[in-house]
Amino acid sequence: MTKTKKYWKGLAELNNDPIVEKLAQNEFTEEIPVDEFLGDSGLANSSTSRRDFLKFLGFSTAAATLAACETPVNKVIPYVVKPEETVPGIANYYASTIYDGHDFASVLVKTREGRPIKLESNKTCTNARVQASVLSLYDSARLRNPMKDGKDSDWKTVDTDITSKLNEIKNNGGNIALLTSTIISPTTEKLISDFSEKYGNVKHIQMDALSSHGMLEANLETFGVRALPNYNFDKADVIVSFGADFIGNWGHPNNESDYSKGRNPKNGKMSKHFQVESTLTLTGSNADERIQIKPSEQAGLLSNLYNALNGSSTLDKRIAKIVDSLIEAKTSIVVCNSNDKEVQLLVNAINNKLGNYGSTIDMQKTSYLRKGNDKDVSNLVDDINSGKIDALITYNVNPSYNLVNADEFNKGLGKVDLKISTSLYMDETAINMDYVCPDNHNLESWGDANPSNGEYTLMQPTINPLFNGRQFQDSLLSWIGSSEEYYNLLKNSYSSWEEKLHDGYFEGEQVNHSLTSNFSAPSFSIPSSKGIEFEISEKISMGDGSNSNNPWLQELPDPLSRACWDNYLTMSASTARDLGIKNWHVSNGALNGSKVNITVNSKTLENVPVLIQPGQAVGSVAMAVGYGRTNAGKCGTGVGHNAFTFVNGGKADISIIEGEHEFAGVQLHHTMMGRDIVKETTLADFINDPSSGNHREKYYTHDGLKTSDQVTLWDKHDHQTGHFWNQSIDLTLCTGCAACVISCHAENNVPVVGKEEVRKSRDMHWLRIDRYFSSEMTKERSAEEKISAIDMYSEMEDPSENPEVVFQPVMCQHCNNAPCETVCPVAATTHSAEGLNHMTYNRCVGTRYCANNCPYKVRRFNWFQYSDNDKFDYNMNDDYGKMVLNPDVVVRSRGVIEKCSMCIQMIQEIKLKAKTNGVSVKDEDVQTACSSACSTGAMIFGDSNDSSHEIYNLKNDPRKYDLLDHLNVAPSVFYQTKVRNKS
Amino acid sequence: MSRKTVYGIFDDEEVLLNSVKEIKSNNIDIKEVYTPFPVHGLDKALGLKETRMAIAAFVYGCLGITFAGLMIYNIMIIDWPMNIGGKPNFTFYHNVPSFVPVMFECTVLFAAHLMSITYLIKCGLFPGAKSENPDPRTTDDKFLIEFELEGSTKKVKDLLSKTGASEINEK
Amino acid sequence: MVSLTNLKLRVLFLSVLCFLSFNSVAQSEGEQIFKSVCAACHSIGEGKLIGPDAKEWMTSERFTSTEDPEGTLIKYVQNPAAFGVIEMPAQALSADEIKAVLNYINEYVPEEKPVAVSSDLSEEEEDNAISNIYIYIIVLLLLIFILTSVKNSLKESLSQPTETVLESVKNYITINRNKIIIGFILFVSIMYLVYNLMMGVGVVEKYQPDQPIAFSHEIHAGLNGVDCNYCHSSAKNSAHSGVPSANVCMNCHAVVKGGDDEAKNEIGKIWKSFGLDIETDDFDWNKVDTYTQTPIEWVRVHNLPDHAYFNHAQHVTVGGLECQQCHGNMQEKTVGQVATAEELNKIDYNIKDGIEFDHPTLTMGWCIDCHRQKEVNMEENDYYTEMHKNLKEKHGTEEGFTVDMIGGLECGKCHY
Amino acid sequence: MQKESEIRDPLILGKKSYHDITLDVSKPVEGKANKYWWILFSISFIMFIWGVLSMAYTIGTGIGSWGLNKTVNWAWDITNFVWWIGIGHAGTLISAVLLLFRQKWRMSINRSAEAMTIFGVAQAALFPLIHMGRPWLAYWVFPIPNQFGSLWVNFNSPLLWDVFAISTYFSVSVVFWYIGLIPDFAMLRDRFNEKTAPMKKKLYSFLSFGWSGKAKHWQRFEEVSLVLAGLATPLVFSVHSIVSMDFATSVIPGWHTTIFPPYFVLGALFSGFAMVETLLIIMRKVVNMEAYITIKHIEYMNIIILLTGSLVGTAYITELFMAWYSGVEYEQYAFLNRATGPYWWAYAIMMTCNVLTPQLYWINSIRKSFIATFILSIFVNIGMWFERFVIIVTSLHRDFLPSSWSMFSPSIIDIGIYLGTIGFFFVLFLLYARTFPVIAQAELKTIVKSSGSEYKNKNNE
Repeated sequence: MTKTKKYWKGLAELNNDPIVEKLAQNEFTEEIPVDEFLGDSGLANSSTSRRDFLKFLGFSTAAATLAACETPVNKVIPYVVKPEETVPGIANYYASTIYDGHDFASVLVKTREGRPIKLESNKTCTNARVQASVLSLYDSARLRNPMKDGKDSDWKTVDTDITSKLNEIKNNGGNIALLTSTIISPTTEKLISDFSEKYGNVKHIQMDALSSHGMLEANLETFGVRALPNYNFDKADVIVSFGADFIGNWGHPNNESDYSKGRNPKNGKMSKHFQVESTLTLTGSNADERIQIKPSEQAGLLSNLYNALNGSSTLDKRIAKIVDSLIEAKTSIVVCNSNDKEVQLLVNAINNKLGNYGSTIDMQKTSYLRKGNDKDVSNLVDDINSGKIDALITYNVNPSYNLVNADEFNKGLGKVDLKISTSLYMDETAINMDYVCPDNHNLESWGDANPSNGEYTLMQPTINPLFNGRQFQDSLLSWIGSSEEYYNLLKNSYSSWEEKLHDGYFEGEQVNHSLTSNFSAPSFSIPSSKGIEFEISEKISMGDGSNSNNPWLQELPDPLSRACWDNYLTMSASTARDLGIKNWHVSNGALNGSKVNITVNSKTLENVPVLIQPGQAVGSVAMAVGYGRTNAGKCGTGVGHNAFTFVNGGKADISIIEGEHEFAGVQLHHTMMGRDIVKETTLADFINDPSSGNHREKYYTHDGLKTSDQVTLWDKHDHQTGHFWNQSIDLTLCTGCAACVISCHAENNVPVVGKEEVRKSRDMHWLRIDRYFSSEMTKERSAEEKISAIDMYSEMEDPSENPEVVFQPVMCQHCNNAPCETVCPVAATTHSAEGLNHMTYNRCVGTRYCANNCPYKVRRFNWFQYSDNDKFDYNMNDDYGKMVLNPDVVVRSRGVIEKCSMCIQMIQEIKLKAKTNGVSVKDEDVQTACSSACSTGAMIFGDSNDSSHEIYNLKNDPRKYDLLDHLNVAPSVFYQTKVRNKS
Repeated sequence: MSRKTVYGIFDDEEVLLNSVKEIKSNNIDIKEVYTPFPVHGLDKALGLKETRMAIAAFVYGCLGITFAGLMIYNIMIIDWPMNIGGKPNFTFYHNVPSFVPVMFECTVLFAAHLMSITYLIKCGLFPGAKSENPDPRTTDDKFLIEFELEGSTKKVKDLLSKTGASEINEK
Repeated sequence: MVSLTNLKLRVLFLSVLCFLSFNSVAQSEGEQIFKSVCAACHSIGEGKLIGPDAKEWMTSERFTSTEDPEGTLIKYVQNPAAFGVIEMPAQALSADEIKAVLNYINEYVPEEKPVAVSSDLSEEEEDNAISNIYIYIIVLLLLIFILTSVKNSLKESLSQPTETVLESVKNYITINRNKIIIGFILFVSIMYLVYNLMMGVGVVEKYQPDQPIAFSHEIHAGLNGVDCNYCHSSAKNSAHSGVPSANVCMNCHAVVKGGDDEAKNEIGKIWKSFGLDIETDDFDWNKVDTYTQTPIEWVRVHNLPDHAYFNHAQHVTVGGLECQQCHGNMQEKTVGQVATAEELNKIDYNIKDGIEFDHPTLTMGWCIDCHRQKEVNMEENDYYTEMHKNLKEKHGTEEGFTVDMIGGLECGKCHY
Repeated sequence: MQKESEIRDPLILGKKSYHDITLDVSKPVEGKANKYWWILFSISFIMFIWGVLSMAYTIGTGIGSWGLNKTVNWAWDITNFVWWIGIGHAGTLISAVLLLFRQKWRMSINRSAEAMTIFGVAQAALFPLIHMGRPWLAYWVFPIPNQFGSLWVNFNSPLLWDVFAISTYFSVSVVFWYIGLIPDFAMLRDRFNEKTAPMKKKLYSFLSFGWSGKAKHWQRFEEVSLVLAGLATPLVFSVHSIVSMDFATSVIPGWHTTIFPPYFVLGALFSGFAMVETLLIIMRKVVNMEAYITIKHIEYMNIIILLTGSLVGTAYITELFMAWYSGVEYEQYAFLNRATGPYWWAYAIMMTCNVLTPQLYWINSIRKSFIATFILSIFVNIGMWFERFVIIVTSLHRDFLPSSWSMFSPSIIDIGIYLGTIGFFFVLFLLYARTFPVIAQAELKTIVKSSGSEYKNKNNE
């Protein structure tokens, strides 16, 4: 986040009037007249399009189709009493918090006409799942009413029943269990203790779908604090991660931006990052050196490392470099993803040995994002089965799906008298419950959060509840018998409430932990095991599976395998060869693969597809959790297999079976084929020569050697007058986290097309993140070994088994000599003086010539009508899902080409704002959807005609290069070479 | 005063040609000759002027290229200049290579169509027009000379039979 | 009576104030307030509108009879209910603000009104149509003449008898009388249909649908001089001009209930949207939240297609256009109507800006007409400083930079 | 009277008087169709209907019903388009270029070859239309004044050049064809009796425009034919050059090639002549034209096929050489991929059918055999279809960024549309064969004396 974020953009900022501020408190006492249209009889039964819905609210644009000949009679329906803060056509921003038990983010919510349509980062990074959670708000699979025994009921009945039963249990001295996700809300914690007080024997158990129990316990033993430390990856010179995917899914969301702060070669210094892992993770793919091990070797290697640091000479060769670097480095961090307390104790000892506590690892500003206790959970399952639990209330968890012993849990549920779920969905757990008291979505709820010691964020509703749900906290209050509203409770807990609510984030009191330092270093040896070992992995898109019904996430390709709508067993090529497992392409290029039955710890999953994944350690396999939901909704149900069954890993027994699986991959070739696409250099070379690795081919001309841009027959167009919008993408800083992809989806109404269409290579992503693996075959090697060109190229297609990975976000490059523009017969795509390639959808007749002639292949064709089409039953075809559409961007009809517009609607908006205020456009104001979602600062957008913009310098940076520069298409998007910190 | 029409019908184009030459040398006006196919030398024998169709086509072609040039100039340079692919579209001169194909096609289009239309008009050919050949066999295998005479027809008839007409009719 | 709703009212008025302050910098505070708040019901020196003439306020017996007439007036304005009369709604204005208004009224000098341009379109249109027909007839006669001579010369070349125009026409008509009549009627009707069909595509000029309420812009904006932005309040700062929500109407119509039955009937529809009956119920701002609200379903008049992005703020606030330049003299019409291009060409502002429309209103050509002709005022806006400098260098002139020169013809400016 | 060298083989067999020619040409129109005709027509008509349904489905649901994807945005559609356009070229070449060169053997085949041109170009013109995402807006490609202020077309786009080239080519071909047809229609008109066949009489009277065969008209007719031929000749070369520029002016490796214009024109002639042979060998049987379409005609065409086939082969080799010699890795890979990549089989078919099999025409007996010619002409048609497929699909499927590489496989709709156009083409051609004078009899009558076998024999005696 290189640009200063500002809170509360929009109207309130415009008129900094005290009255407006005062009014803000009351903003939700107004009924926004969405009920008119959202009642069950309203939208659910009508077939209104997005635009019709907007017309209900008045003021927005007209007909649903791109080219309507006749003039239909359109209605405008204004509010009866217009809420002051809502000005039709102007977005409001509210600071809030997203926390679903797995992901946490402090966000700004952009609303239009009272509908949240986009989330932006406020104080923490927003990952792809957080970005996408705005769509989950409008999920039509959400429960409409409280349920009793699987049937619609009403709150009064449900509350009466529950309260009387709870009282009965209390009077009988029964046990009540409250199974929740990690609770980071102090007010909720207080409420839960009130509840316990009221009903006596209440056990509050916190569980995490992917738990950090081992680490928490280890810290408890070492430091006396059961919390996760705060890592300062920006301060570490050497980072060693044993399997911990801290960029993607492990730990605090800000790890990613911290990490990239320490990796900016501009400072002449980069941290050195080693990753020791068996499954290729996002973090591993960004590492300078990646060492592949089997899962069972992790503990032994750590032990070996510890001993080496203490002077032992029996050093495992694989980690020799790590030891050298660690000893040399002033500061370092060693992290490990193990959920074994003993292993984590060892990690603590290593960090202590390296003197990292206090310098790079902060045990005071501890993180509270994971508090789950595996022992409590397994005790609970035992208790349930032995009939000791009389009432079970679940909140924010789905144990019937993601417990390792979900079967046992489900079996025991019959013995519980009162079972209540507060899930938003009729999910795997809720379906087993007597009562479902649907919670509200984060964006409809009040709340607070204490993600780490001293840090607080607030959550505020940005829309009236869409359905007849109720916040969990209000449910608790009503079961306690209190007449208080949670909102008041919350408001009274904080002083200067409005200001804090406005900012959404504040630093509060920091508890001073009194730390012990009880280090111990258990010793492990490296087992000499044969056979295949299993471990679970987590996808950046699906996480723990709670957002499984979100079509944006389902279609978000995994950054590493580039497959979507699926999970699968990942396996290295040589292991697959040994087992006779194959992946192959069918005639339209789509990937098919063998299927296997896999047994781990005597549990079996059948019909599991296998995807050959470079970077997966030989002799190991992995599978992502979050799939195989049976009650997720129309998008998530039945996609993939549930890997939570195998969450503890172990020896895997794999038998290949008949049949083939159809994958949906968006990238079918995985290597750069020796081409100069991602330009790379090493840190040492970069320090010597900042332009190293950035070679630009020169061509013979009548007056000497010249680069392609100097050889032109044409006079240049004037791009000096006015703005010239450029975007720089720093390949060193880009981690491939894909938050930008979802942000682009949300901002630009990009359609979701489904697995079948993705298989046909018809994904609609405007922004894609190309991922290339290195290959064993290089041009140099073929020259040396005299390998023929045919053989060389065919071998180049195969990635290495332990490849170097590069990520390259590619969107429309907005070429100033655009090949696509020239060839359009109807001039539907033209160039602006501001350096943008305009795509005029309504002029397009759909010859697709531009898409053919695009060297970057970023143009997307609407093969079908994706909105209002039953065949594509995703958000654009759902009356609720349509509410997330951005009214400033047209929904493309079938038969036209669409592509990245560099978020021209945002540019125009910011220009208008500047013109209204009579000032020039400020650097910090201009953003595209992707650059605003980028937490590492890899994407920088701005006006390169204005020297006060950062992009001005980046354009003249020696690392800057144009993709495919030999074509001289003069893109407005350019890249900065990737610098690796390796020798 | 009575006008008489005399038809001389021939079986062979060479005979016809000789006959026409003979008649012409006798200074008798031939009204028209109908043949099933173009007979080479007949136009010269009849003393017809050379047709100016080719010149017309040339003029039309010039018209076409001018039209296309002006149209493109107006559209691309004057009316709504746009930056298309960074091409030098602000002067006609710089961008003219892109315009050559269309200008060429328009030249051919105009020349071919307008010439054909001129031909049809000049020959009085249009859908629904009545045919004027006096004998339907003239489109098959007969060659016919038509005379319109005042007074005696004998001289002509004699000449015809002498030069090999297979049939001589008078109306 | 400092209630929530009142507070909202206040904000609303203040925001209107804000919008107006964009409008003209020179306006005094009193003038702004008067125009935005009072002008709906009161004129200055032009007699009674809905309420009494402002010049007569201070002479009213209600105030002159008290010790401090001005103070009483201020109290009255702030809360008329306290005086036991509900002649006007309470106005959320401070004492200072009201004083400013009174000052303004005292110093008010009537402006000279511009002479109204004749808006009698029909006569001129007819003239045009007739002269057009003459031209067509002459052309047709010429054609007949030429064609006949062509035909005659052709016939001559075939040595057939020639005939004059009249002869041939006569002959032809006598032979084919019935065919000609039927054919002519058919031809004309088909051509007429086709022509109408073709020219009607996408053209919405004069579109004036019936509205649920027989609202008259003439009465509101014309006679009573209510500022356009009072009701269409978001035009200054949003893409949409906005249709006023019913509470805006009630600012006046809570009190103004209409003189005759017809008016009362129409105003009653606003009341109905609050679930109230104008005859029997009272309107209380404090109870608004308790009313059963049903929105009024207006019919959209200006329908731009989905793919065309138009922003009012850009044109009104930045471009400095007057509403009439695109919407015509709405203050002379009843319910909303799409103005014709001819009408717009007669608007003074357009004449002054040198804008002449060649294309029907709301077609793309119409937008482009203006973009090609309207000059951008770059002097007073710092946003344009750098651009202006470059443009002067590039074109070698000091002024005359029209919208198209700064990218106003680029597709992506309106289509995305 | 013209005389012809005696060593030349006769072009009209048997003892044919002028009247015999009239009878032979009008026989298909006057008589009833034979069973071959009905069989062929039924098959074609079924294919045509299938094609119509496939097109309707495409327009109804979207281009997604084809096998295209984000990387390969053109495949069978444009392949078929170029193929049909190419087929059209032979007709114009026979009627125009050979007219300019005074090749008499063209006279008995030019009418049908031109009909083939027109029907072929009509098929071709379908594809740019239906391949559009929104074909109902196809009129936007014409520079029509409009209410948009005014919004025009882009004269830089090769596709727009195509629009002009194809519409000019199509309309000029139709005019050229029709001008030649007028005297022949007049002949048919005069053969029908007002009493016995009033409808046909009326029809052909209408079509013949009142032609009477006057000397002046014949004079103009000849000049117009000659000038039209002169215009059509550069036109035919320009059309396929412009079609090739769709590819040549792009940036895609494998497309961006300066050799394309001549290479495409040659390929077009090559495939066109093959199609003429295919059609004529069928037609001479179906409508009994054995006397006029002789082995001599076929042999002449075979020689042209041999020549153009070898030239096309040279172009293929040149392309490979240029790719290697350019030193551009993208270009090199594109051609390596053509020959050895996933679509190697298409490349192999192309090479075999276009370069290797035509070499068989060096053998005298094959060159002079109807059956061998028929088979080989089908081979060439297939080969030339694959040439376009190779150029379009294999260039697109692996271009610059490997991340976007993809494959193409046709859907049932793709296949339906292609076969549909073949059906449509044959429906038109078979209808033509039954209603039109299939041989330019007026012209043919001018050479009876010089090239008819009867007269030749007489002269030899």
